[in-house]
Amino acid sequence: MSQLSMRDALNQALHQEMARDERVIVLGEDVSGGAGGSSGEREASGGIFGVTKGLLPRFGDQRVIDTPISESAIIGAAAGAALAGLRPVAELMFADFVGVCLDQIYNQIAKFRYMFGGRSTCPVVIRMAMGAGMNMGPQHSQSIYAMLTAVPGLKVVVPSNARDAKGLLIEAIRDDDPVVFFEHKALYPRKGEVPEEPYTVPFGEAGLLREGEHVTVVALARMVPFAEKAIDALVKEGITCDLIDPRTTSPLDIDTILESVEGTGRLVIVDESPPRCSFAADVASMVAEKAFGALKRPIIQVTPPHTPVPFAPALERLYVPGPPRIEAAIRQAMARAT
Amino acid sequence: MSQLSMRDALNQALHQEMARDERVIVLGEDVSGGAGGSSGEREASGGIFGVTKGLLPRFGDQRVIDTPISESAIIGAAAGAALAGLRPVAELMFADFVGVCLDQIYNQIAKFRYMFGGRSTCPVVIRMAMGAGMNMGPQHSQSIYAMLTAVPGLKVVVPSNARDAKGLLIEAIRDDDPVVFFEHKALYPRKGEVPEEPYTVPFGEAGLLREGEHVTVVALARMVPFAEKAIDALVKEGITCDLIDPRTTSPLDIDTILESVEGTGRLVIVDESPPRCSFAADVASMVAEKAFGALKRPIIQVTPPHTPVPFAPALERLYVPGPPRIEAAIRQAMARAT
Amino acid sequence: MTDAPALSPQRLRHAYRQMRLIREFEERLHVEIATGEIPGFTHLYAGQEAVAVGVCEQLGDGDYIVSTHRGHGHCIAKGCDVLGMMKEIYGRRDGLCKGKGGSMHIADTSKGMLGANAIVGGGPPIAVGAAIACKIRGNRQVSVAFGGDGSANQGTVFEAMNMAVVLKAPVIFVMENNGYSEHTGAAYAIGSCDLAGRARGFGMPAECIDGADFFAVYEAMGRAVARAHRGEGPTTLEAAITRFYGHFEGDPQNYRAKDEVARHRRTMDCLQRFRARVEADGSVAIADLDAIDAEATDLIDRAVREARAAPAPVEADLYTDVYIQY
Amino acid sequence: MTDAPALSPQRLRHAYRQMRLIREFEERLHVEIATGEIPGFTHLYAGQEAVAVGVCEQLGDGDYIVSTHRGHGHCIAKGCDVLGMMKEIYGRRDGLCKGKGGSMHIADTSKGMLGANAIVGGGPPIAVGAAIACKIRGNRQVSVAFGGDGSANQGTVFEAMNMAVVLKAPVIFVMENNGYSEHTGAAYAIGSCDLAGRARGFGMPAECIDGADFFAVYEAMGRAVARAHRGEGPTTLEAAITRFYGHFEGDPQNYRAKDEVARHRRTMDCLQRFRARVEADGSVAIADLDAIDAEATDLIDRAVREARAAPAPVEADLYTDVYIQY
Ligand SMILES: Cc1ncc(C[n+]2csc(CCOP(=O)(O)OP(=O)(O)O)c2C)c(N)n1
Ligand SMILES: Cc1ncc(C[n+]2csc(CCOP(=O)(O)OP(=O)(O)O)c2C)c(N)n1
Ligand SMILES: [Mg+2]
Ligand SMILES: [Mg+2]
Repeated sequence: MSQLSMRDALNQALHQEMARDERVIVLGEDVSGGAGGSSGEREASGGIFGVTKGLLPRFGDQRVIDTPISESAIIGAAAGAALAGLRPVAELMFADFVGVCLDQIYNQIAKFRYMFGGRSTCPVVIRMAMGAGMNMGPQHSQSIYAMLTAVPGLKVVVPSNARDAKGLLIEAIRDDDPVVFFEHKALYPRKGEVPEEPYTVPFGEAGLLREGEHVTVVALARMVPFAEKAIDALVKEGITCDLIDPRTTSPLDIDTILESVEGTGRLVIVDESPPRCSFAADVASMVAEKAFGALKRPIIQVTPPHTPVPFAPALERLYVPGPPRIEAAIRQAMARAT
Repeated sequence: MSQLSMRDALNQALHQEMARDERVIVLGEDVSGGAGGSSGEREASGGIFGVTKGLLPRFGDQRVIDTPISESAIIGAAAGAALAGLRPVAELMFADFVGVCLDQIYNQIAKFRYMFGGRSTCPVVIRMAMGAGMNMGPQHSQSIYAMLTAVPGLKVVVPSNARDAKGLLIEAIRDDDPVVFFEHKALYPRKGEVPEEPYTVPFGEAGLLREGEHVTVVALARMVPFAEKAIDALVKEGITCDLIDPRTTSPLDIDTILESVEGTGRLVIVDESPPRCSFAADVASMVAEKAFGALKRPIIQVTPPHTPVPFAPALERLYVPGPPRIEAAIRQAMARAT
Repeated sequence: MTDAPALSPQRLRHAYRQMRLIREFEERLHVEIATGEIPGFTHLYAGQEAVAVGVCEQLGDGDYIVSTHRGHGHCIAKGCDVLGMMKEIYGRRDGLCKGKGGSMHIADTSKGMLGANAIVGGGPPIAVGAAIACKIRGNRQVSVAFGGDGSANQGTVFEAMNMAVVLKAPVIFVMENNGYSEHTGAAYAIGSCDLAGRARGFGMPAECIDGADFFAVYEAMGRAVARAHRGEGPTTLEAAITRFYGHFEGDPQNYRAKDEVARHRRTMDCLQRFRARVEADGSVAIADLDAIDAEATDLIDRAVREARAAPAPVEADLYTDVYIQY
Repeated sequence: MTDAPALSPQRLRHAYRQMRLIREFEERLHVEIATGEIPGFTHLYAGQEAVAVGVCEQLGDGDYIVSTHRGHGHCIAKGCDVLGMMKEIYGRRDGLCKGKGGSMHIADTSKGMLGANAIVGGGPPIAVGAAIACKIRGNRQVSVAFGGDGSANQGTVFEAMNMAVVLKAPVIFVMENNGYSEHTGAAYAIGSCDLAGRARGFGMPAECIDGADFFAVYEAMGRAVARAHRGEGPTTLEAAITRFYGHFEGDPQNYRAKDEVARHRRTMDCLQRFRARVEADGSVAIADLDAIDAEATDLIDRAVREARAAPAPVEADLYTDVYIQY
């Protein structure tokens, strides 16, 4: 067990899976870098976020493929390679770029198995970096997992820590269904205990990171550490919460959430994406249908406003739900009690 | 006041707005058709669905522009023309095709005003045909308004009848914000009373199509006539419902829905798109937060399953929520009362 | 001819059979669709048979193709079961895709047929991916992307072409220029009016061929496959061809001159031209071809009979085949 | 020179001033970013000034440009206010975009500057649309799409090129080939290694020009604009150029030979070459250029001072500028 950043945990998962299964390939822009450069040095990059470092020297350019800036061809190539028996891991760099390749994700990869009557598999993993917090502006900071969670045929992973990230990525690569894997940019450097050997974290099983009596808090990705902060701050006031990290939004472990709400009667959902047709709304609607009787209070959603992600640090800080807003929401859930 | 199909009502709106404002242009694939054909006849098409008929002969090929199959360039061109002072109405044909041009819709058009600090406008209307019911299969039958309702910066229109369709399209063309306009394929031939003269139907104002005491039913597009059928069938049993057609999902007239739920305490939402992160979930989550106290029963969502749209008529019929399922949901909302 | 060895009589009979089967399949669909019995909308391949067959006769089950919305011909040429196809088009439970895909999504990956595609330009990137798999295996497999003149304007196709050149992927882009995308002429929608030239601009060789001449297609495809086998990467074949019917069944075709199709049926019928050629060089007995025609008619009769009688999907089928495990 | 009239001394001084201003702006940002005071990530245009300026000196406020993630030079060349730009890059409330867009989204539609763009390939379709507006107005306006060698592989760019040819849209595609897309060489990512040739494949004329030579760019642009005015549609200009810094600030540039940038700074500095030329032909006094250099330094000093001092956006700003009315 060693302390690894989420970046290094993901990198370790890729190394271990490529070593284990020669059908696994990696493709994307600058996953290695350096091709056609004047220094002649390959792997000048190892991925813009460094997640694919060391793969090219170790596995060669047949399996670690630098591509032109052609996302539709990247994702489409991953789809075709998968139909032809490989297990591609495609890197889209920023999740915001789904705009130029969505068709291959939502009309092709997600639907092949169904359209073809269950007679084919398309074991693709599409990695993409998400989230605000680095002042990258409206087109490089979005959290769009809801858009893809809505697509039947896709599985969607949104890890919150290094340990889960490694296990979930290995699970994703071994899964025979297509998987979209979101990596929060702000979490890349965050360290955690990560076992050296390969292991998997199953899809559709939420993590219970705090246990309490009063409020159920559901959070994803970077919202998880923020929620932990808020929850821990309230303990001294005698307010205790269940903190549930679904880890995968599709499949979703709704049972763990419902069970918790049966106990607490209060639900706060923290989501980094804007509120409309969001993951927060999704969870709220399921609870309003399936645990309605247990609810003592209105379900509270903590999200950014219905706006793009601002560039200016002063605004982005206000845009992203932080510990203070989460704390306030939990208090509100309690307050209304009296 | 004459009986017009939704197709003809939309066509009339386009004719009247192009005549009124020379900045209005129409572009898309086969909006006229016939260009480069051996018969030499222009307007061989008038739009695959016939909505743009008669525009080319009347307004000429400078303002009615047939394009290659290049959706990113079509939508991007609409964006650029709008920034340059025109008021383009782009036709995407099938809504399913957003996959090949989403970037121009969600990263460009939707964000220009915000990214540019409010110093520009992008008055684009993007028309697209949606919905199942014609056995067009998984890639030509989707209802993806939730995906675009989630995008800050876009307005989203989903009309359910000819009269609204004309007024909403005129409103969309005159609106200075970008508007995505969904037209349900199965509603094109459906006739209704449509005033001859130009008129507008405001965004963010729901239609109240039935008034009742027991259950609030929210439905969009083709789900509206289905809901009417279900609701009318229950009247003889003494079950009466409010039927609310939001008409626009963004902005959303949530107040009318909340008011109705305050009265009925029961909510059924009918949505033609799959359940995850859907418009149904969106409405349910708002009610669970803002009208929680008034709710007597769990909120019921009537949606297709979490699957692509099947081709076979036998399956598609089961996939689309029809009057019987809606009726059953309303009964269920009542039943639990005892 | 230098590149491809002369075809044996049975190879010739097989090629003819495939073309006739496609023609029969489509002509029959044209009739059956008019009865209103067939759901959805259907794009017929009749007239273009020599392209699909000329290309696929150079391929084996290990090679891959991706197709389009006008995919019946490609599917048959690549070996998909015509009975299963017909049932699929009728929306039957034992159709090739259990009735879930329909005419525009017929696929059989076990035959290397990676799917018809209802998204114009959806296929070529997928073909590049299959070619990457072929290249990694180093087993002389190739991948083919069929596409129309209209699809050639979709950005995804250009991306696929450039990436194929960059990766020296063994993929052949077969551009079937039938002169129209829906109701718009290629002469209008393709700025350069030259698909092959555009492909050359991407740095790959491109040949223009007569799509109604099976032998021309077959030989050009042979050269393209040989290039791929030599590790020289992608090739584009632009086939001049025509469709005998409308864009989809029910298309009034006002964009076409009244006599256009009749003229093409006289001069561009690949079956007539195949017959004329083998009759001239005596490589196959005309009687054999007549026998093949009769077989084809019988098989398609049977396909329609069985499809009509086949059971529709049931409610339980609604929820299956989305995920392998969820 | 035949196409463009010889430039007057003050036009020459203006062009030089614009190039110097861009250089100064970027060199200074390079220093300030190192202090960690500037948020986000920034792509510097230093080294490419002659392209932006050579192109925009042929344009007026009524003409349009779309830019890229490396947009500062295009913005300045098209007349955006450098004080407002600097404040934007610092994320200030009175920045050109109120601090909401930042370095990659600077725009001023009143100047015909339709936006930098953080999506590679996002701009060209937008430029075609602006060109459609120009064409409808028939007022001799043109539209320009700036893009890099890497963006040239994005399908949207190909779609825009073909559509521009089809519609004879008055748009000029300026491809700034600086040899790299991020950390990958153009020699690898562009299969044909020939952007101009690819553009010709789409049916438009394309010129290759020395992007470090203001006069070469200016004259080629003059020819392209003249074509557009004659109603002959789009032109592509491929400018061979280099960037003096990394892809973004902080890029270690391991993909570049140790001496590459130094060599380019010696041979491809558009400012040195401009000075040499006007000194040789005596069209502008070197003293004037020195004065311009000093002014530029002062202006950028002031821009940084004011940006540092400028107020940050406030909470109320978070909710505004999404819709005109909602
Ligand atoms: C992305 C996308 N845009 C538009 C369409 C609608 N559409 C279906 S077929 C077609 C024409 C295709 O023309 P071509 O590629 O020449 O093929 P052909 O029909 O001639 O065989 C169009 C525009 C689509 N299915 N997908
Ligand atoms: C659609 C999309 N894909 C990838 C990126 C990431 N990215 C930003 S700049 C860049 C390289 C662009 O290279 P080029 O077009 O040559 O412009 P240059 O940076 O050389 O000015 C890449 C890949 C992006 N911003 N958008
Ligand atoms: Mg065609
Ligand atoms: Mg570059």
